[in-house]
Amino acid sequence: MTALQEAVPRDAAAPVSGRREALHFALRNGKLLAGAGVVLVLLLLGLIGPLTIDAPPNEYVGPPMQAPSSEYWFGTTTFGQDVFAQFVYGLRTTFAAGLLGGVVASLIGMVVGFLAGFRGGLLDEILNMLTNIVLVIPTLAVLLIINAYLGIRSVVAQAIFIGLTSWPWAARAIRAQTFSLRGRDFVDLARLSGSNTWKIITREIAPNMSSYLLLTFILLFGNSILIASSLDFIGLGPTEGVSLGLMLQNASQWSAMQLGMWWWFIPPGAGITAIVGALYVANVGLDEVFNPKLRET
Amino acid sequence: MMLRLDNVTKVYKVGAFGGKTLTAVDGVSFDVPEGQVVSLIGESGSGKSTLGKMILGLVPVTAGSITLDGAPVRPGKEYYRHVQGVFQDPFSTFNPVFKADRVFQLIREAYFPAATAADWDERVRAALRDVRLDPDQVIGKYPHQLSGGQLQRVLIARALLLDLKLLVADEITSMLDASTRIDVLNLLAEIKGRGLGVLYITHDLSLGNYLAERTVVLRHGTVVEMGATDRVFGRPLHPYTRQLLSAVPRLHAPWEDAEPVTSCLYHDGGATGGLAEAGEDHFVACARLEGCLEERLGGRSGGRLEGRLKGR
Amino acid sequence: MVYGLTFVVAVTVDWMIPRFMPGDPVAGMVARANVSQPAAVEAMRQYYTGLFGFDQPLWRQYLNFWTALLHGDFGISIWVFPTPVSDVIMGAVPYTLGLMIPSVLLSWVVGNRLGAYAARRRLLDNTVLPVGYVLTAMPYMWLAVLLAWGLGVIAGVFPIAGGYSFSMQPNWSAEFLLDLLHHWALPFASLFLVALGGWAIGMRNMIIYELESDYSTYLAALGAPQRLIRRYAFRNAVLPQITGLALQLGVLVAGALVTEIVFSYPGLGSLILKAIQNQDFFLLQGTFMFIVLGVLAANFIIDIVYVVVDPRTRAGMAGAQA
Amino acid sequence: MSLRVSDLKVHYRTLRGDVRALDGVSFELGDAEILGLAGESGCGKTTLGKSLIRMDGRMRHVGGTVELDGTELPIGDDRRMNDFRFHEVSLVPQYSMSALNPTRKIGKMVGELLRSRGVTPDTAKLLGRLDAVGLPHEVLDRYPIELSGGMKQRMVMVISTLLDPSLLIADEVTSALDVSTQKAVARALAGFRDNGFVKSMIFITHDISLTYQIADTIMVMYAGRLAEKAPARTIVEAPRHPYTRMLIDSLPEVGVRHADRRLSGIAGSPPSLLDPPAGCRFRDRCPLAFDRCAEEPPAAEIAPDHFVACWKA
Repeated sequence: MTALQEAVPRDAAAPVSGRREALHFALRNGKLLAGAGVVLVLLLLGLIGPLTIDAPPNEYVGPPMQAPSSEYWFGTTTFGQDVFAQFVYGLRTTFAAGLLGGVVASLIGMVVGFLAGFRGGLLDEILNMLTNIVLVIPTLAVLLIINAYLGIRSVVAQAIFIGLTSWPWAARAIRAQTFSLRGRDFVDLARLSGSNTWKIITREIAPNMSSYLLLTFILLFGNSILIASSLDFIGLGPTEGVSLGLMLQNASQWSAMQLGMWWWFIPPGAGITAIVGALYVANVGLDEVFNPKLRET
Repeated sequence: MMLRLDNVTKVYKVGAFGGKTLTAVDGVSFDVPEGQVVSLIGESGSGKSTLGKMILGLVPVTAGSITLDGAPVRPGKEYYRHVQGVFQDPFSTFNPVFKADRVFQLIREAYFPAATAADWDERVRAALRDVRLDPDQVIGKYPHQLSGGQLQRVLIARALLLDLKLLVADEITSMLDASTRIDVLNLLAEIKGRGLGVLYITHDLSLGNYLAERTVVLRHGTVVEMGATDRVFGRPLHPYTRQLLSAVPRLHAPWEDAEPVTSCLYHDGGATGGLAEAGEDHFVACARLEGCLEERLGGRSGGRLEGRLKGR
Repeated sequence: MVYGLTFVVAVTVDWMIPRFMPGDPVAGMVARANVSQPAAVEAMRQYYTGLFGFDQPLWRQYLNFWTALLHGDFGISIWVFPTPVSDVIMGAVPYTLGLMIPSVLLSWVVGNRLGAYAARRRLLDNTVLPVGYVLTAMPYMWLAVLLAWGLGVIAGVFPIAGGYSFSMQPNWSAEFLLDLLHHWALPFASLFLVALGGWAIGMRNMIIYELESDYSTYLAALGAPQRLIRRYAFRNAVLPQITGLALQLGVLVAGALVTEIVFSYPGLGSLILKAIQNQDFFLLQGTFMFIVLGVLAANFIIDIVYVVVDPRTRAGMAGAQA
Repeated sequence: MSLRVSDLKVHYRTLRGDVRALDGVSFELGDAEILGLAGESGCGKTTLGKSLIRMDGRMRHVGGTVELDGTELPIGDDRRMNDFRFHEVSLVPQYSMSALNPTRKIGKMVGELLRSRGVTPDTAKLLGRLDAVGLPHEVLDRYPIELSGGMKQRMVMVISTLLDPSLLIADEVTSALDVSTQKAVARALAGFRDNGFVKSMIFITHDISLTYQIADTIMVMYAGRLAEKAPARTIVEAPRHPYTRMLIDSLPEVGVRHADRRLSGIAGSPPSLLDPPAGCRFRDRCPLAFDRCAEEPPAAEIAPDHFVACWKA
């Protein structure tokens, strides 16, 4: 890297801005495009699909145990529910749970990470301890207890609790990044320009790691989807409505597997895998866009 | 204007929960008068950068005092109106995601919110011209599109926008090429003519010698020798200064060996009381100064020394 | 230190939740327990009231909770009333451990090898990487369902439910052990596969980073063979993976729980499902405490292993930091 | 003649095109000679050093040859070049502080490295070399983290020269060091040559004053080309290339004061090597430039062992 920098004199004749350069590579990064494409298609399906379906997803609309046909694209359940209808509604819920859980976890992770990394000292040690405690406790087990007792049955509450327990690694990562940025001279220069801590974090450090924050958020997003579907599967999901995880639970509970009703349990699992996998792949692509070191020449 | 350091000490806490301590700066006293360049010379671990950061209020002082015109350092907007710094690595001083001229924008927001856009633009351009930059070549560029020398000048221009009394220049040329660094140094010499003091922190003796009226040599957090530059470098007394001088690679003269530092009693653990005056504007930390001088200079000047203890 | 604190926090959460939830916990629980015999209802009511000890001050309740806990007393199960919760859990733990320990360790070892092998080898990299991403993105239960359906229902090679055949009684005969193994295979495989993907990807990225490090470059400049450079890189890349193992434990436990549910495997996961379905909160709480303890213990062991394996921490401990 | 480099061209592949980091450099290096390679960032000195031992993935050998002790080095062929590395050509890198595997004891690592190159470790020789640089024998039983920066630097010097290579490339080895350590390291390197641990050496640095202290010959590069090459004294005292002259004049010596004599730098900056202009590359910054500079000046030998690439030399 140093050799290359040395060999390439900083070229004043080629004013390619950082952002435009990122866009340039983003549009040429196959992984990013493919990943983002899959997520977008599924998101649109989840947003638009329900509008085309008249009956609520759990309504018994047709004959039971139908294999996929032109009428029921994904077939029907043991009770005659339309699996496709459940799938598109489930996508909605799953996206909502992932997004909300990801946002909550990112926010907590950012606050803890920025404060611990930037202020250091005793605050850092206390926050670090807190992070480690939440990190070590098995998330699912805590959620089990909380959900079981408090009887959380709405998607929003479920997502918030997921967010409240899945922030620690994000906080750790952001803390490490902040810590290394804090030592940069531009932080000192901002101080010498009369900026206070809040202003330095929001206007110097956060913009500098915006790409990193985006990557963190995407991973938390995918993570929340996986946790939410596990909770649903155990039977601690939202009681009303439908989600991909609940579909899996129903399929498993009513022996879809033994009855050979593959159309009942394949779509929801494939949907989750596709969303989370696409998020991961897009994440790798984004990383390559932001981090020139990873761009293969 | 006068910056005064009096017995400044910095102790860092290291280890988990601050279990151990590390004394980075230990009882340092010197002045930076207006219109002068003072160079602070030391190797890595000498505490020179910590001193710079303490003067800039970026690191709190453990003991002793730093005063500007008699008033103690109070980091904040008012203090930074008069005291500014330029750092070693220009590419780290600029936030890489923003354009380079954002450093001016920050100054405007904090100190000149009332200035009109046109007025401010003219002021920035004038400051850039003062540091021999073509404003059109700098404004609107990202840091990576400018050279290290250009960036350091931008930072000096930024400081000049304020009502500056003291500039702390911490190793500002060490990342620059030989052919560009000398012009940045010349710039420092020029701006002192505006009546402000410059503290030039460096590990490079020849650069300090070129630029500064006064020199402070630092070792392991304490001053070993200080005074007028021509005396400190023209007639170095402390063995450490002599060793440093002999290690500097010169053109036209091959390396010669100086007596190793350990040959001095002081470094064998002999206690010292502080800095002794060895001549006009020349102070040395050496308890055996008189004896040493007589041995070295053959009694030519040693006898006239008062050996008066200063400081602690 | 952290582990101790974590334990305290976990216990406190466990204690707090039933106490501060809205409504009367005893009445709610007895009502939800839905037990028909009046004698059982009365026994439970008395038991709950005594256990929660609402007549005592809060700090006293908290202290009692700890005392009971330290005596291994998690209360009495409702689902299989009146068996003590600790006995129910102890019956399930061997199955969960038998499933988790081999799958976690094996997936870690194989995943690391695979990732290291794939790194910087274009062809392999192009297959291992996508497969790895798909595997980590899969919900555990879905892969379990797929395996059960494919290999169990369609191919009929493996049983898809239970820890052993209904027709058998647990004993030490070879026949029973084989049957056990037969039932164990699919849950093991699904846990192993999902975890494998994550380790392989992590190792691949880590190795690439190490291969670009200064010591690798130096060795290459001195003409050292790729084999030596890769061996060094692997050793150094494994260290962060050990930490990764500790961080992933929570996720792995969650994966094991849902996998067990899919296969009705008689471990803690199935226990949790039963507890939830039967509103057996003591069992749920007990299982929770047990999982937390297990994860903490595993973390502790990993920490010790790390210190033993990494010469830098060893050197640092000897106080020889240069 | 130990090393003969003829018209060497090495380019860097970048997204914007090829950067001609090394664009036709020729020189010779005699037995027991220390060549100081000096120049500013981007002049191609590090690229030259890397080309002689191991090019990184982005570098491409475009033209020219390198001959060591009469054998042509296959510098563009990573695999065939391996036979020469360590045995014939060796390197003390810029990153000596992090060049040792952090999780291996140093002695064990050295043994494994030697055996991997088909050499039986010679303990007596290794210990002798440690003595020569003043390292205690115990370092072999330590991990790199237990050594100070200076010790690591010396350890790397010992490892790199263990097979008595014909050519040692020392790339900016002293730039991160304090002046007193710098002096010790530079002298130790010169001692390696004096003791015959290495036959000849290329000492790469941006600091001409430092090169002058230990090099027999100094070669000054500018924008991927050779500007001037001459015995060290000549470069410092009677430089002929305008770039060398201005560069030397910009160096403040101990004793030179701003108040007495104002030095000045070189205005402007080197050309982009992505698409360098034809002719002399210093033309735009040169006060002596005239029409003919639009043609590329050859490196002419204007006096014995004194090469200058300038029409006005």
